Order: sequence, then structure tokens, then C-alpha cells
Amino acid sequence: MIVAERKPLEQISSMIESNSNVLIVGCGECVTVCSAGGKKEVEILASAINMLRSKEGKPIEIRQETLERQCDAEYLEQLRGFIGEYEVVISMACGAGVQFMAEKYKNSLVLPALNTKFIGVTEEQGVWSERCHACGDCKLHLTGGVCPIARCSKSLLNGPCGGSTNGKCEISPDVVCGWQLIIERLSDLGQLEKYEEIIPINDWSTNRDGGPRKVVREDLRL
Amino acid sequence: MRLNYPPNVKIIKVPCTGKVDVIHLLHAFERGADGVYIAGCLEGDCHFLRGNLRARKRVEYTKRLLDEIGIGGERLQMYNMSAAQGPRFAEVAREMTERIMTLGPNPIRAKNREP
Amino acid sequence: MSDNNQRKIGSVMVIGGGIAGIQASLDLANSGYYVYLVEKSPSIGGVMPQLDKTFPTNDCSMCILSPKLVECGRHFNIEILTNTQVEEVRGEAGNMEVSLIRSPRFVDEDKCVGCGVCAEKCPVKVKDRFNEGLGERKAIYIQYPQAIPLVYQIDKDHCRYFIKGKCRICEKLCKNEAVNFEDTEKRYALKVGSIILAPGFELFDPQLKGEYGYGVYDNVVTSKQFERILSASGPSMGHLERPGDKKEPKKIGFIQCVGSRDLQAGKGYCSSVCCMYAIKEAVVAKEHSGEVEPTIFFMDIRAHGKGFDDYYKRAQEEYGVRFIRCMVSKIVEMPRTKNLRVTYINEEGKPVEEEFDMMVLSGGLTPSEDARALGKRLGIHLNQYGFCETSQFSPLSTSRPGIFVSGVFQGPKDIPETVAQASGSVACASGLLSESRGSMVKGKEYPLETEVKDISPRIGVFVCHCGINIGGVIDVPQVKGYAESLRDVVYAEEGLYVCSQDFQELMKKAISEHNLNRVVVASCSPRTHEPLFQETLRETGLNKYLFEMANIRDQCSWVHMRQKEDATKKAKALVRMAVENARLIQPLDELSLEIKNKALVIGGGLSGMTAALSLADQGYEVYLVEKEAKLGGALHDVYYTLEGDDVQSHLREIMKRVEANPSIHIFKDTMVVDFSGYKGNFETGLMVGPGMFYRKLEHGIVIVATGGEEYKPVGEYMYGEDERVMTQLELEKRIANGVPELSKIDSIVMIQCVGSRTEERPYCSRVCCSEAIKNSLKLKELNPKMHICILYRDIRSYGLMEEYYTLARKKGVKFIRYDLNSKPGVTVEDGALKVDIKDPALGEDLSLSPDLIVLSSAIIPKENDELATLLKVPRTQEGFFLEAHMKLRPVDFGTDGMYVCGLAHSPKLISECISQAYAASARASTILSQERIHVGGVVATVNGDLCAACLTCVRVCPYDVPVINEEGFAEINMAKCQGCGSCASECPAKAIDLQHFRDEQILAKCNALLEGVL
Amino acid sequence: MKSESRLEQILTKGEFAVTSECGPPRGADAEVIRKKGEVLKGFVDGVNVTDNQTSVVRMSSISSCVILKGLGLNPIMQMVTRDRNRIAIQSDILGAAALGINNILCLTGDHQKFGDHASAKNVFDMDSIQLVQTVKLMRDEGKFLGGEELKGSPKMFIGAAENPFADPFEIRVPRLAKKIAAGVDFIQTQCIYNLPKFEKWMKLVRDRGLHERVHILGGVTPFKSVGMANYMKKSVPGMDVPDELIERMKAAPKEKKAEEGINICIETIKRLREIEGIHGVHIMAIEWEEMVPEIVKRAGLFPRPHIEG
Repeated sequence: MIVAERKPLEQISSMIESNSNVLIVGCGECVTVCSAGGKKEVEILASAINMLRSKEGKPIEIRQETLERQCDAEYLEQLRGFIGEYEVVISMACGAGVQFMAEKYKNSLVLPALNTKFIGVTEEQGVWSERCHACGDCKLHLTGGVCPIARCSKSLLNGPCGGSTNGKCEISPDVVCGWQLIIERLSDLGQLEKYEEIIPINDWSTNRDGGPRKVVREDLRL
Repeated sequence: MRLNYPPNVKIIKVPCTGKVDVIHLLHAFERGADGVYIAGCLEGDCHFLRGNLRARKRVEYTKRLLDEIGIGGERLQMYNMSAAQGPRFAEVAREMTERIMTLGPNPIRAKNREP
Repeated sequence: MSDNNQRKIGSVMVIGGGIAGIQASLDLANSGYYVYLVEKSPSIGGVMPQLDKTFPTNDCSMCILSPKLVECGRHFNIEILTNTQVEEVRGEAGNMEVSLIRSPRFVDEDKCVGCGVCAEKCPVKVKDRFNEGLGERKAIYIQYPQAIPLVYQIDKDHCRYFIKGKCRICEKLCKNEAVNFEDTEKRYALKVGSIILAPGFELFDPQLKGEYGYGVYDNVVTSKQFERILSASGPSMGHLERPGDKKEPKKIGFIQCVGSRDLQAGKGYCSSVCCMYAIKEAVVAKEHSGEVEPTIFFMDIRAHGKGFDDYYKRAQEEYGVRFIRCMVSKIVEMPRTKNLRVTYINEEGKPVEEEFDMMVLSGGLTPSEDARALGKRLGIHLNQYGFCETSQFSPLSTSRPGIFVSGVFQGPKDIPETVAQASGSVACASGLLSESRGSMVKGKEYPLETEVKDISPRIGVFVCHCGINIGGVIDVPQVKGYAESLRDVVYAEEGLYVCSQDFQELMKKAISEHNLNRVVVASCSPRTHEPLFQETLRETGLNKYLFEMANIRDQCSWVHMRQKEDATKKAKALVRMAVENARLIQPLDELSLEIKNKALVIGGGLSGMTAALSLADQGYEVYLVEKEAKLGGALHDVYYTLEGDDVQSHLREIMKRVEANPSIHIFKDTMVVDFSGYKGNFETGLMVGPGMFYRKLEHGIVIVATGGEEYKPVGEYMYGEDERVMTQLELEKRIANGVPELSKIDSIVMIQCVGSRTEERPYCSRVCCSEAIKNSLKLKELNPKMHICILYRDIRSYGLMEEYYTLARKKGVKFIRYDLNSKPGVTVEDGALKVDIKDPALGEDLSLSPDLIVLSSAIIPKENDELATLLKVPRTQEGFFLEAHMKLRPVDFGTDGMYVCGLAHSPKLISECISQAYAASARASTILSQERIHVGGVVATVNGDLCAACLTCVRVCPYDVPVINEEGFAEINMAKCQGCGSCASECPAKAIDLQHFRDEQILAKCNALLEGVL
Repeated sequence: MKSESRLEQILTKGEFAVTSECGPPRGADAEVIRKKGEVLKGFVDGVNVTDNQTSVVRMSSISSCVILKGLGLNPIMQMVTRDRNRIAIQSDILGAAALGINNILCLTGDHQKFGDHASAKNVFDMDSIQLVQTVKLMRDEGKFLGGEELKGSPKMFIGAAENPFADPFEIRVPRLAKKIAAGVDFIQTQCIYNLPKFEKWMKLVRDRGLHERVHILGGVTPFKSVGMANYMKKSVPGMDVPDELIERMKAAPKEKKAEEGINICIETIKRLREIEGIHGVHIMAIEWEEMVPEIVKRAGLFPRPHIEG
């Protein structure tokens, strides 16, 4: 899933400093699961903004909505009837949702409430961590199922670098060295010989470096 | 045991402190409460195994939110006591009231009172 | 027609209202019998309300007891007869007539609402027996605040009116006219099918041990007094202080075995619980104040229960409780400081004097004089100490058929064993009376429920004066007037005692006349009174959840007595909150599910077979699953008991009964392979051997009795290397088989705690001490000259087994102690066995050359981890199954409908396994005896449209209830949900609500309380 | 010969090579680098010039190399993949070669988190092994990574670093093999303090015959103080400092700590010379370049052999 985290309240409130009403829109997919932008977080943000403003003697009208997804137009359409009544909309979706809403409602000012962090997994209840960079050219078959691009701090395809210490990355003792994981996996799978194959210099054109990306399935298009 | 405590303390009953949600706590402050505290069972004594431990974590999170909002996390507290600790209940009610007296009214309420 | 052909009576009398009596009453009433609970004092509860905490969990005693008290008090089918004693029993099992004597209470039970105004104003102060004489109460009193029934009583011996003929203040104050000075003793008779005795115990009177100065020195107290001193509800409100001068004591000494293990005092038995309660008191004292230095003087620490040794260890290591193995010879009070100079002989044999601030005497348990007299009146056999005599194989049956026994009256024991016996005795009674189950219970017909779902709220508010309890502080008419002004309130009324019977009628009339569909009562506390008002609602056809209470007494008038105006204001806010909530409350459907009236018992050893037989006797079909090819389990290796019973013949007998019982379906060679469902409706898959075909069973309950086995200590003390080293069971087999060489043996060394109380297995295996004594006595029978030496750490011959320990010593069995850090060393020298040991008492090294070495090896659970995973039931670190609550739910699992008994639960004796098996059977019967169960009410429900299937609820639920269903959203089974609301408050999609406490309601309450604040 | 590098010539001749290191200044003052160069002149066969080491911005490696070259030294240009993509890297290689630089040491580079611009974006378009491949491709095949031919291939002697002490140990030798397969000519190792562990590594290297396919220069760094020894042990990733060395530093009298550090360093060099497959030493006297001549002399490596041409 896409993992996100709420921006500091101060930042959010400063975005809407001059507004007297706001529509807060949550998203029912990834950001609900990672407890960043679901219905519950919408309620909390609304309550917090309300308090921040009441405290300053500048009350603000807040409406709360949570859509199934903000990355599909049909769901965004559900805001059509009333979005225009609000000076500003705060989207609690990932960056994709925020932009898509802005695209669909050209006259509305749509602001982000979240920092979209990464594509990741729930490591345990309340802990999420990164697994994928969406580089567009998956190499997991070469590296024992551990992604060197997402898991190595330097995205080295032929790691580890000299900074790997006790299985930890040089950037922090709390970060596991991605290459340590790759080597452990290869060794568990009995494929350590794969390590000596040099992975050639990468084609980053499938990555965002190739410009904004698109996937088209002609057979599915209407 | 009829031990006196300040009448400003009013109780909302929940089946377990595990039921207390962040939003309930925020809501009380939003509506002008000067302080909120949760009286849960003693740690390890939760009838529902770990509801009071969940509550404590939520209280810690909400305290930080209240700090961010500028209401002040110290207006929110979690206490653990058993049903047999009447004196402790009264003591906590007084302790919390005193704490709030020192802190003054909820800033929202203070603002509202301004002419 | 003989009595035997008469239909048996479907009611049972339980004598004694302590925890045993309460548990027995609840289990009986919940499985279809009408119960008379007879208690000689004014209220039920027994000793537990007096205790502060309970070992080994340090749970608050009152807190864990209170729900049972309340349930007992309001149960339709339990009639509590207080101030009552049994005079005589006539008739036979199944059909008995009991004569009773009820002494006067001088307060009408039907009229008194427990408001307490009388006691507030009563001018006479009396030493409070509930506080063990350390505090005071009035001459009109209740024993303790949570007393059931909550009815006051006049203490005739101290009442001013009874003594001087003048006063009657209480009578004047009681607005309900409940005081009745003309009350008299009443005699009457009741018919019952069976009787359960649970009269409990008294603490040994320490004045009989003059050397300790109890009653003479101020600061020598009994352990029960010390409980009161520690208790938050005690005379010092939980402040640790000594009675003499209210000073906080620093050095506190505990003297063990005061009135136990003492032949001179006529107490040849061990009281079983004093070691643990003393350790607990020491630990709790230490928790009160870090300054306290507790010291326990003891002979052996008997921490033989589940988790006890660990508690003992923590007391030493974490709390720094000092343990001194010796007897105190005398105590002298220092005249000025009132401190106590204690003289004792230390382990090196030297006399030591030490000064303490306070001494606590750990008094033994002894049957009360009343209980002994009762036993005599009923014609049941008592032993020399006055405990009820029972046999190892029927530990719950008295000598008189139809009369069963439980708790300390059967022998000294702790709370969980007492509770297990109480439930167990219910199974015995129920087995006797099953044909008449349901014949005496009172059911109730209610009118059809009025549909209110889409009708706008019409709220009625009833405000109570509670005599002057509320009315004396709060302006009730004003509150009532205010209530009338609130949204959707169509009717308001006030009453002197809203809970009184006549007001209930008034309430019903108001409900029908004004078409009320929500009711708010502003009065005392839902804890005690909610069920009463809900009952009234049901009688008028309203769903019981359409009721809401404003607690304006316990949470307002009582605690703000001196702030009358503020209290009235707060009362209004509380009423406003209740009304706002009432507007939102919804009737909750309780789903009625059919019950599969069949039982599954896993494990065909003694416990499993006993449980199966008991269930069959109670009229249920039973599936009995055994992993091995034959029934009997570990019992095949036991040949005789300490008391001399022939175990194998008992085993054959019980196996025969099980095999012949048409209600018991036996599956041998069978494994449980899958499991699902909830109480009343379980499904279990079996692989049935030897063909390994699959079989699916449907059943309503599960009893886990997978047993335990003797640990084979290979590699320890040369076991497995030299055949002269064997375990106790291996020795026992030889003795039983009459191996001739045995009688020729000169000397034997037995080593205790092999594999028990170690780093790896920190628990005590409980039976090994008595096992060693048992085999020693047998060997002494074979050859009285045989030298037997038992190397031990603590001899734990608890309860009546102490007598055999005494006997063994008398017969010349030698007991030598060793420490864990200097374990005996076993070697072979020139072909001869050699045992080296350091005797800590003498500090000398000893060397023994026995012909045989017998290891008292630990009891370990049978392989059960896969089963635990399948059943989703927890285990202790050592692999024994873990019950729902160590004290009060000893055979229940946390999951409803699942039970555990026998060695699978923890090491125990045959008689204890049997008691537990009966207990599990009785607990199971509380479900199996129902036709349907009602589930729902306050449970969490999921709105599938909102659910993101994020798994938060699945992970957060402490009971593993939520699952993601095939449609892809969370589903919470009503029958399993316990209603804590944890999932609801963590759901990031807000898709879960806890019924009756929905977010909307909590926020509305919040708004109502804070109305006008901004 | 692959290049005109003095280092290559020394190694090819089978002489024991000596290289050292020179950190460019944090400013535009060329004098700083000249001063450092002057000290080393005549004592070393090559001087590594670091490339924004530890992600702290300094004068560029290329320009510093050019200055040293002007002094008659043989600079070894270090290049990290952190800051440049393949376009910039290839361009810089061409430029360096054009300016007469004929050694390159291919490195990944420390993460920017350690430097003075922690909020920078890193590049890591390629890793050090791929950089080795790139230089070799340009030099030997005369091609750019994109496949196009280049005119005037850069004649560079290609080096890489290797840390025999980093984790996980089991891939330390395979990793060297990977670098060799990529086309590396010489290897400079991380500072060696734990000689037994290094010898173990070299044994594994020899077992695979790798020592015959690449020139390995053992890295040494003299301790200036006990504090430095402790710092190296605890704070520098992938550094293995045995306790007995720290004890030795501690035991030395206060005024002789630095001398003890030099002694340890010289002993290490002497032992390194004994190890089969070690073709030289790389002396990293961090901010202590003035000691290099003394070390070289006392290690018996002075004078440096004369090279024709």
C-alpha cells in the first residue's frame, strides 16, 4: 500500500489561515489502512483545526467526508454537489488523490494534509516500512526477493558498500543493510553464486527519470 | 465511601477504557472541557485483558496532539485504580482539579469569554 | 411407594455464603436448579471481602468477588437466606426436608433499600468485626459497603434501644419504615433434592499460643487483621500503620504455622495457604511503602500452587522479602517503643534476638465451631480436626448420600481449589437430580417488545430522593422540573425511593399512559440497580436497553454533600447527559441461538473420564477423545495413594463405567485436527484411528483434559546411566509388583525437586513430596529397618498429608535439606552408588552410599502445543493450559464454553484432578443445560461499507474475534464478542461501533455535560 | 601499458608501491593543496585526491589533481557515484584524462547524511563496480555507455577500494572478484589494524588466485592519539580496531602517543610486505600528511625506485 503520515498541524493550519470554511476529505484505501487519512483521522484533524481556530477566536466551518478512494473520478464525483461551497479543500489522500481531486475540481483549492511516504507494508500493528520504489523494472528475481533499489540507502545494484556494519546501514544503526538482507536471502535459498554476477548499469528510463509514467491497457479501454 | 471530591468532576461511563477513542477526548476539549482524565483499572487487572494499556497509549498520543493544538497535553491524564480504591478516586479528582486550576481555563473557553 | 420412586426435587440448598457457596449457587442456578443459599451472617461474601489482594496475581479481592456477589444477589433462582442456620435434615438424597432457624434482623429486607441514613445517625459505635476489631461500625450496620443483600441489620447486643429501652432514631429516620424492633426468630422448613456444604473456616485463635503475646502486645496482629490494615477500604484507609500508635511500621515479622503443623495445639495438619498469604502480605506491605522490611519466619515454604513458586521467588528477588527458616520461640514487647523483641534459633542453631515494629501471626485454618456442630446435626462424618471426611476418589461426597461438600470445610485449601470444589459439588448434585432439572426454577414471561426503532423518542425521567441521601443535598423537585424542560422528555416524576416496589408499579403505569419509549432514572448507581429497572422495562414490553441511569447519588449527592448548590447543578448536568443519551439509545436484539447439547472432552485419563461420566450423569451426550489406544492416561502408573487406596482397581472401575455408559462416545487413537465455533456451537474435526478416517463433531462445550506425565530426568543424577537410579513412579511399580529384591535393600536415598523449581521448570510439581513420603512408608512396611533418606528443599505435605510426613519421621525416615545451589552429587565408586550432599542446617558435607536412588521427578504437561494452537487457548510458559482467572475461574478458559481440568492445568493429586473434572463438568452444564443462548447486546458491529479490511480490529481484539470475511470486510461474531470496544476505538475507518456505547452517544453525552461551557 | 601512470609502472615492474592521500581544501586556495603535495613529493608513487569525502563539500578532485600533477606528483583521482549521473561522470573522465590525469579510483561515496548538505538529493545512477566497468569500456573499447564510440579514449589506470573488514564477511572475497571481473587494475584496502583477520582474507583471495589478477595495496592510517583510535573503532563504519592496539596507545607515555601511532603503522607496513599478493601500501595519514615521509623512510621504502620516461 501507499504509506503516508499526517503533516504537522501547524503546517496544515497555516495553509488555511485566511479561510473561514473548509472541506476535509479522507480516503478509504491505503491511507485508511496506515491510519493517516481514513474517516477517523479526518475526525481528529477536523477537531484539531476547530480547536486551533476557536482558540484564536477565528472560528472555522468544517465539513468532513471520506471517499472510498480519491484516485478514481467516480468517487471524487460524490463531492460535486457541495465542494463549491468551500473556500478550500483539504485532502487526506496520498499525493495522487490530492492532485486528482484538484484536476477534477478546477475551481477548488485542494491542499494536502498528508506527506506521502512510500510503498510499503505493515510490519506490525502501528509500524509501516518501505519495500518498493516503483522503479518500473523489477529486479527481485536477481536479488533473492529483496529490492536493492528500495532497501539499500544508495540503491546500489552491486552492494553492499563499505559502510555496512554488523548488518546495519551506515546511515543509522536502526536501518538494516539492504544488501545484508539480499545476501542472507540468497544464502538461505542456496543461490549465493548469484551474488557474483554483476548487475549491469541500470536503465532508469522506466523509473520516474523517464518522465511521468502511464500504464495503458488498450483491451480495457472503453 | 462518600468521600468528598470537587463537583466539577463529571463522569462518562464506558465499558472499558479500551473503548475511549482519541476523538472522544478531543471532542471534550473542543466543547470546552478544561481537563479530562481516564480512570482505568489497575494495569494487569483489565477485565478485557489489555483495554487499559491500549487506552494509555491513546492518551499519550492525544496529549501530543493537544500540545500541537496548543490546548496543552497536561490537561489530559490517565489514572489507574481499582474499584476498591475509593479514597484514591477522590484523591485523583482533587489532584486533577488542582492541576487544572493551576493551568487555568481551556484556551478555547478563555477566548470565548473575551469581550 | 418408596422414597426412591418419588420424583426428585429440583432445588438444592447451599449452606455457607462464602466464595464456595456463591460459586455453587451460581452454577446450580445457571444450570436449571433452584437454590437456597443459607448464610448465618447478615450478608454473603464470607472471608474474601475482608482480604486486600489475592496471590499470585495480586488482584484486588473485593474487585474480583463483587461481580459474583451482584449476580448472586439478583439471580431469579437464588434465594439468599441470611441470618439463617440449618437445624436438621430429614429424608434421603433427592428428597430432603431441611429445618431452618432465622434469627431476627430487625430491618425488613423487602423495605430496606440500603440507603444508610440509619447508620449515619445511629449514636452507638461498636468494634467492627469485619475489620477484625480494628475499626468501628454502628449498632445498625451492613458488614461492608458492597454487601449482598444490601440490607441493614440491628446488632441487638449493642443497640441502645435494646439495652436501655430508648432511642429508635433509626426507626424515625427510615422513610421506608423498614426498621422493625418487633422482629423475631423464625423456624421453617424447605424441601430440596440435595445439599452442598460450604461453611468455610475460622482462623486459629492465636491467643492459644501465649508465647506470641497476641491480645497482650499492641503490635502483634493476626494475618487477617493485617489484611484489613493493608486494604484501601480498611480501618486506616489503606495506610500501613500499626494498631498500637498508628505509626508506620518498618520492620514487620511474619510467624508461620500459628495453629498449623502443631501437634501440641491439636493441629496436626498444614493449613496450605498461610505461606502464600504471608508472602503476599509481605509483598503488598512492601508495595505500600518501600521502607518496609518484611521478614518471614517459616519451617518450609509451601508454594505448591500454580505460579506460586514464581511469586515466592519474586518476593525474595524483587521485593527483598527476607525468609528465615526457624521457629520463633518468644516475643517480648519493649515497654517504651512498643516494639517487639523476637527470639529465634537461626539455621546454625544459634539463638538470635531481633527487634521488630510489628509482628503478624499467620494463623491456620480451622473449621468453625458452628460448622462442626452442623456436621454433627447432619450426621456426616468429620475427622479428628472437624473437617468433613471424604475419600480420595470421591472428594466431594460426604458420608451422607445427597450431601456434598466444598471448600475449606473439606480440608484446608486456597481460593481456586475452593471454587473448583464448589463447582464440582454442583456437578455431583446435578448428577443426582438431573431428571428434575428445570422443575423448580422460576421462569418469567414478558410481553412482546414494543417496536420503537423508527419512532421518535418519548422519554420519561424518574428522579429519586433516596430518602435524604439525595433529597437532603440535591433539590430534587428542581431537578425534576429541569428534566421536564429537556428535549423529548414527555414525563418526569420524583419519588422517595424510586427502586421501591410501589414505585415500580407507578413507573409501569407512567410508561403505558404516556407511551414512554425511553426511561431515565436519576438515582444511585447502575452497578446495583440497573437490572431492577431494566426488569421493570421488560415487564412493560420495552427492550431493556432503552434504559439509562443518571448517577446522582454515588457520583453527586454523596460526594458533594457540603456543596448543595453545585450538587444540584451537577445533578442537572448528569440528568441532561442521561436524557441526551436516552434520545440515541436503541433497542438491541439479542440473537437467540440453539445450543448443541453435547460435550467434547479431550483426553481420556482420570480427569477426562471423570468429567465425561459426570456430564453423562447430568444427562448430556459426551464425545470422549483419547490420543492413545487405551483410556486411563497417567493413572496407569499409579498404584496406591498416600492414604492407602488401591488406584488400579479404581481405575478399572471407572474405565468400565465409561466404556459401558451409552451416553459416552469414545474415540481412541484419535487426534483433534480442526476446530471452530463458539460457546454452544462448536465444530471439531477428528482423525480417528487406527484407520485415520475423518469425523466431524458438533458440540456445545469443550473440556480439555490432556493430562501430564512424569519427567524422565535423563542425564540428571545418573538417571538412565545406572539402573539403580529410578523415578518415584518406577519405584512404585516395583513395590506394587512385589519385586522381591526390594525388601532386601538396606538403604535408599530419595532426591526431591528433580526437574522442578529449577531455572528451566520454575514451578513446584506439588505431588512429589507426598509421593516420596508415600513410597517411604510402603518401603518401611516391607522392611522397617530400611534406611530411607529424603533430600529435600521444602517438604510440601500440605493439608492433611502433613500427618503422613509426621508419621514418616516417626518411622525413622530421615529428611535432609539441600539448597538449589548445592544440589546433591551422585557418583559411582567401585560399583557403589554415592551421594554427596551439603547439609545447610549443619553446614557439613555428608556422604551417603545407598543401594537405590529414587528421583522425585517433575510433572510435565503432555505434548499439547498443537492442540493449544488449534483451540486458540493460552498456555503458561511451562506448557500447562492457562485458565481465565487464577482465582475465580480456575477451570474456565477465557473463551466461553471451553474448560480445562486435571494435570493439563497444573500438577495435582488424584482427588484434586477429580474435583476439577467435576468442576469443569458443572461449568459446562451451565451452557449445556440451556436450550438456547442469547448473544448480542453490548457487542461491536461492523459497517461493511466503511470497512477497509485493514486488519486493525483483527490485531487489536484481545479475544481474536474479528475476521475478514469472504466479502472482504471485518466480521465480528456476536457470540464471541465480549464488548470491550477496543476495536471500535482503533478502527481507522470508523467502521466499527460498540452497541449501546456508540460514538454518537459518547459524543452526545460529552456535549450534554459541557453544554453552556463555551 | 594501459596508461602512463607511474603507479602502473611501479606495480608492473613488481616493485612495492607506496601511495598516499591528499584532501582538497574547503575553499579555492590552491596553495593549500600545493603545500600538501610538496611534502609528499619523492616519497610516494601516487596520491589519492578525495572527492567530497564524507559528503563535505571541498575543491573538486579533478582540479586538485591537476595542481598536484603540476608539482610532478602522480595524482589518483577519486570519483564517487553519489553526486554525478552517468553523463557527468563520463564527461569528467574525459576532461580529467585530457588534463593528464591517468589514475582513477572508483567509489560509491559516503551517504550525504554524514556531510554538510544532508538535505541534498543523491544520484547513485551507478555503483562503484559499474563505474569501474564504465571507465574500462571507455578506455579499452573506446565507447560510451550509450554505445557510441568516443574519439581519444581516456588512458586511466583503474582502481577501486575494498574493505576486508566490512560485513558480511562471507562476501568480502566474492565482492573483490566482482570488482576484478568489472576490470579493476588495483585495489586500495580500508585501513588495516586487525592483521590476523586481514591475513585470513588474503588467504581466501589467494585461494581463488585473485591476487594474480589485481594489484592489492594495503591501507594504513597512523593513530595520532588514543581518542582517534577509539573513534576509529567505534564510529567509523567497517573499521576493525583490535583492543590491544588501543591498549598499546593508552600505555604509551603522554608525549609519545603520536610516536607510538607511527610505530604501529610502520610495523603494520612491514608485516604487510610479507604477505603474498600485497603489492603496495596506501598510507592515509589523515590531516597528518607531513608524517608520510618519515613513515616511508622508517618502513624502508625510501628512496622510491626510479622509473624511466
